[in-house]
Amino acid sequence: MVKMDNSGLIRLVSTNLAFEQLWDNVRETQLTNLNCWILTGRPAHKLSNDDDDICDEWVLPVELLQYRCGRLTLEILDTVFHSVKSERITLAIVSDDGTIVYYFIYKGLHKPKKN
Amino acid sequence: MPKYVRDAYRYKYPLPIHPLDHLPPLIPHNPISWAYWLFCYLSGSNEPQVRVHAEMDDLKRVTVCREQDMRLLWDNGFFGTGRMSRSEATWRQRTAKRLGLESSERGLESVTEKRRQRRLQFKRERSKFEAAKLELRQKGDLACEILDQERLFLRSLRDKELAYDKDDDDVVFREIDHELLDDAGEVMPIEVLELMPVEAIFLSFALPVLDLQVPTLMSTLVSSNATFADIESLATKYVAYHHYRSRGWCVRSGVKFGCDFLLYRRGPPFQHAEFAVMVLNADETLDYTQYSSTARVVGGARKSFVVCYVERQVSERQILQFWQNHNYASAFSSFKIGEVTYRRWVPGKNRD
Amino acid sequence: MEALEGENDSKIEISVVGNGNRFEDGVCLVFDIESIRRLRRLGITGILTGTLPSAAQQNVFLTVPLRLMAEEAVWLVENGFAVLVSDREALEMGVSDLTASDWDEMDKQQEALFEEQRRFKREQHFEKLRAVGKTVANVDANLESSLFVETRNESSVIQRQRYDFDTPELQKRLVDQLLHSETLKSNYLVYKALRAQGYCVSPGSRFGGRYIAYPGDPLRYHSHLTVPPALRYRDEPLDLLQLVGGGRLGTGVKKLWVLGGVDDESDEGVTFFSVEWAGFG
Amino acid sequence: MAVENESNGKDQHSDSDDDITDVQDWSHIAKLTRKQAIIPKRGEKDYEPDGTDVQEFLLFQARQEMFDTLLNAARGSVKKNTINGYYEQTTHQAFIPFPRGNFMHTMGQVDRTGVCWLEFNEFVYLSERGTVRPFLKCGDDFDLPLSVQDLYAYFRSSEELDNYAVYAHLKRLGFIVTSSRHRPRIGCSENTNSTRTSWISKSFNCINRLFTNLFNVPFYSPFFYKILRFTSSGQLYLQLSKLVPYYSAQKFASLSSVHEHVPIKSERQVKEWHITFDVWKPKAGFKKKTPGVPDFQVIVFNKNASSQRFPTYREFRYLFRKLESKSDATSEREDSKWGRIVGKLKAFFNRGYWPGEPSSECKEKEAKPSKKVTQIQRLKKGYKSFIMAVMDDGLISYIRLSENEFGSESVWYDGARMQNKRSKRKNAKPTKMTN
Repeated sequence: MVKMDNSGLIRLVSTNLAFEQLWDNVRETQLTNLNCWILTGRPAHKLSNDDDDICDEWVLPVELLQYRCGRLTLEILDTVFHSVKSERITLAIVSDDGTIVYYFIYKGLHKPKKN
Repeated sequence: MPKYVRDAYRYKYPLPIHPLDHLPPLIPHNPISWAYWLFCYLSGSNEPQVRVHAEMDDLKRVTVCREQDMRLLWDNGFFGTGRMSRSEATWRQRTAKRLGLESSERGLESVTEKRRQRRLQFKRERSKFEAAKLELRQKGDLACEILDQERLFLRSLRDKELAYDKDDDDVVFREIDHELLDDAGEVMPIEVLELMPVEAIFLSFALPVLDLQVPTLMSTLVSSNATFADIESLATKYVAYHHYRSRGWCVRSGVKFGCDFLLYRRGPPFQHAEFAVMVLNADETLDYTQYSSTARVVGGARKSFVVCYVERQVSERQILQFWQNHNYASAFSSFKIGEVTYRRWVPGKNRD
Repeated sequence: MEALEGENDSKIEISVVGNGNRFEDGVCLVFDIESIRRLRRLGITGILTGTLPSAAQQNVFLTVPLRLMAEEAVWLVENGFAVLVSDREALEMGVSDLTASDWDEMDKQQEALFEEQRRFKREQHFEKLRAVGKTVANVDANLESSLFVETRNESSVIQRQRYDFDTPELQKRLVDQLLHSETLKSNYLVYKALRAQGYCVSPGSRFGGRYIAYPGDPLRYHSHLTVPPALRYRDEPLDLLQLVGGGRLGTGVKKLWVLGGVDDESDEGVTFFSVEWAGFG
Repeated sequence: MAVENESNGKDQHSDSDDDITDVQDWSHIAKLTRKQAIIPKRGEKDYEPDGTDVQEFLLFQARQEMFDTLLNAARGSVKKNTINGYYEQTTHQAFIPFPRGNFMHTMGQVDRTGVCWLEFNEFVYLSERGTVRPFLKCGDDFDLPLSVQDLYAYFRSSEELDNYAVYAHLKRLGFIVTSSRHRPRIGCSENTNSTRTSWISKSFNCINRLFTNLFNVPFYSPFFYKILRFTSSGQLYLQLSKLVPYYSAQKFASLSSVHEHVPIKSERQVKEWHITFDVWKPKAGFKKKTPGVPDFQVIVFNKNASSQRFPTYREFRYLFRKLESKSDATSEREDSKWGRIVGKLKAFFNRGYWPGEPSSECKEKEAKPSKKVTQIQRLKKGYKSFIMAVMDDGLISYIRLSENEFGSESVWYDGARMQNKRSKRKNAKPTKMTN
C-alpha cells in the first residue's frame, strides 16, 4: 500500500489547533503501519449539535497543493479509521495558501445534521 | 458591496513597489523647477531599499516572519495569509486580547465565533421543535398548527442571531497559554505569513520585493529534475495569477470555494470577491460534475464563475529550455490566456 | 422501500432507445403508468419527461415517458423486476407482422371506445335537459364531432413482441451494452450499494454530484447525500479541492458529500465516506 | 378536455432554484387540472421516515395525487379538431395533409401543394401535447395510429432523443425553437476572405509577440529599476500586463467573420461541436422564412454519455466563432467602439513612458463613476455566448457559456494619486472607498 508521510505538517496543525482553535490536550501519535501521524485533542466547545458532549477528536493532517496532486486515497483513509476506531476523523487540509480547513469524515453513509 | 474602511490610507498602494509620487511640480516657464524635478526623478527609484525577508521551509513553503514585513505585504496588495488567521495575520493581537493582556479592537474572528455560538443555539431550538412535531405525529396529529408556531419562533431566533452582540467578552487563559508568553509577559510573535507559490514568484520574479533568488525559488517549488508536466502545472497557475494581478485585481486563494483564485476589486477589507476563477489547461476537460459543483459553491457565495484557460504557444522542449536557462519571462509569455464565463441560465427568466 | 413486488407480477417493460442496434449510452424509458407506480413502490423514481397534455406549458409536472438512469434499469433487470426491450426492433417486427384481422381488431377497439363515449355523453345530455324540464329526441349531430380521439401512451404493437426479448442471453447482452465503460460499471456499483442501504437515488447534477440520495420517496423527504462519481479505492488520490468544495456545498443544503470507492481487487463492495465541513477553520 | 394552463408564475418559481424543483407537490397540479388557478407553493418535506402512520398517509396522499394527475391527463382532441399527421420512415419526417392551427407560425414547412412537413422533433412534440394525431404511413388504404411509445421508438439515436427532450422543454416554455442547420444563413462570405485574414492576423500576431518579448525581458531583470522610473501605479501595472498574452473575445457582430488563427496542436482530439438549436424568445411577429438572428443558440450535452466530454478551450473558441446569436454586451459596446479606440490611443500616449503625466484613466474614473458599472457588467456577462443544455438522465439544466476578456479591463487604482487629490480638496472627508 502507498504510504503517506505527513510528518512535516504535524507541527503546523497542532499549533493551529492549540493556539488558534483553542483545543486542549493536543497530542501527536504515529500510525506505524502507514508511516503517518495523527493528532488527538479536545475542542473548546461542542463541534456539532448531534454530538452528546464534547469528546476527543482525531485529526489527520493532509496537504493540498494547487499545482500538484495529493497522496491521500480512500484506502489510506480506511486504514486510519481501522487504527483509531472512531466514528469520525477530522481532516486538517493544509492548503498552500497558508490556511488550514477542517472537514469531518465519517466512515460509511452518515446522516446529515438535522439542523 | 463596498464596505466602510476606516484606515484606507493604510492601503494606499496596491503593490509593494511604490511609484515616485512625490515629485515636485513642473512649472513650464521656470527652468529651475525642471532641474529640480529631474534631480528628484533621477535620484529616486522604485526599487525598495530593503527587501522583505522570506524563508523556504522543508515543506517548500514560503513564509515571512518579521512583523513589519508581514504588515508591508498585507497593506500593499494583500499578499499572503497569516497561518493562525483567516487572512490578515492578526493572531497576536487577538491572543493578547483573549488573554486579557490588552484591550484592542475586537477581531473579525471573534465576532464570527460569537455568531457561530448563536447559530448553534438556534439550531438546538429548532431540533426541539422537530422532536415535538414527531411526538405529535406519533399520536396521530397532523401537526399543522405547530408548524406555524415553529416558523414564527424560529424566525425571531434567527433575527436575534443576526443581531451583533457587543457585550460579552470573556478572557480565556489556559494552562498551556503560558507557553505563548515571553519574559516580559507579552505574546510571542509565533504567527508567520505564508505566501502561495504563485505569490512568491510574483513578489520575486515580477517585482523585486522578496529577498529570494528567482532560480532558487523555482527549483525549490519544482525540483530540478522535475518533468515538463510539473513545470507546466506551476507555470499555468502562475500565468493566470500574473494575468489578473497585472490588471489590478487582488488575487487570493479560492481553496475555500473549491477553485483556484478569488478576484477582489481592491482587497478583502474593501469588498467581497466578485469573481472565482478555475484555472485549466487549454485542452483539459473535466468531468462535468467538477464544473457544476464548483459553480454551485461559487454561485452560493454570489460570485461569478470564470474558467481561465491557459494555452501553450510553443513546444514543450522550448519551454524546458527557457526554464533551464532561467529565462522565466520567456517561459511565461509562451502561454496565452483565454476566459470563459460559466453562468446558470434559467429559461423561464429569459423569455422577455 | 415498501411492500415487495408479488412473485406473480409480470415484468415491467423498459424501452431502450439506442443508436441503431447498439445500446451504449442508450436511453431507458417506461411508458406505462401502472408500471411507474410499481417502480415507485420499489424505490425507483426515474424522471418524468413527457408533456402533460392537461398543462402543456410548464415543465414542473410532466408525464410519461419516465426516463430511468441506466443504473436503475440494470438494477431492475438484475433483480428480476423488469425486462429491457428494444422498442425499435419490436415495433418494426410488429408492424410487418400485422395482418388484416389485426387491422380489423384495431378498428373495432376504436369504435368500442367511441361507443362508450357516445353512451356517456348522451346520458349526460339528457340529464341536463331533464334538469331544466325539456326533452329533445336527437343529439347525435353535435355528438359525433365532439368524440374524443386519444393518442395513447403505450404501444399495442410493441407489447405483442416483448416476450421475444425476455431471454437471459439477450438481457445480459443489453445490460452489458448499457454498462459498457469502466466509469459506468463503477458508478453502477456505487448505485447498487446505495440502494442496498435503503436509499432512493436520483441523478445529481442539480447538486453538483452524480447522484443524490434520499432516505425515502423524494415526494416526502429531503435528500441526504450528494454522491460524486465513483473513485478507485486504492490508487486514485482524492482531489482535495473538490472535497473542500463538495463539503462546503453540503453545509448550505444539509447534505453530506459522499465518496464511494470501488476496489477492483476485492469483492467487498463499495467503501463509503461521508464528508462534512467541521464548522471551524 | 385538454386544458392549457398558462401559469407563468409557476414554472418560473420552479426554475428559479434547483432546490425547489427538488420538491414536487403534485397536489397543486392536481388542482390545476381541475381548472383552479392556484400558484403552487413548496410542499413540506420531512427529514427522514419516522415510522408514523401520519407520515405514511402523507406519502400515500402525495403519490395518489401524482398518479391521479397522470391517469386523468388524456392526450388528444375532439374529432372535429383532429389534425392527422403521418410519419414517413424513409425521410424521418411527417406531413400533415390538411394543416391548420397556431403551431404553423413557428413550426413545419408548407410545400406548394399545401401539405405541411414537420421535422421529427416537431411531430413528436405536437403529438405529445395532443395537437396532432400521429399515424405511421403504411399503405394507401390503411395507416397505423401511433402511440407515444411508438413515436419514441422511431428516434434514431439516444442523442436525437436528448435533443428532443431539450426541444420540448423549451417549447413548453413558449420559446420558438428550430434546428440550427435548417435556418437560412446570413452573410456566408466568410470563406473567401478567411484565408487572407488569417494570414494577416497570423503575421500580426508574430510581430506582436516579438514586441511583447522585447519589452518583457528587461523588465524582469534586476537592472530594470536602475534605468526606468514609474510615477504612478498605473505605469507599473501596464508593464506587468505585458508578460502574458491573452485571447480577445469577439465583441462586435460585424467582426464575427474575421477568422483568427487558432493553433491546433493539441495532443488530444478536438471535437467539432455543432449548435443544436436556434432559439427565439416568444414573439408575435415571428416569420419562419426570415427569422432573424436567434436570441439564443443551444448546444445539447449529455453529461453521463461516455461518448461526450465537456468542451476544451480550443473547442470553445471554435464554437464561439460559429455563433450568430445576439450577445448581451454587443449592442452597448458597438456605439462606443470608436470612442474606445480613441481612448485607448490617448491612454497609450499619456501613460507610456512619459513621467509625471497624469493617467487619463484615472481622471475618467473620478469623473464618471458610472463607467464602473458597465465594466463590471462586461466582466460578469462576457461577450458571445451560447446556452448549454445539460442532460442528466432526464433532468435538464442550462448554463450560459460566454467568451470573456479580462485582459483589456484594468481595475487598478492609484491610491497615491487619489490621496493627493483628496488632500487638495478642502473638505476632505474620511475615505469611503467605492471602487
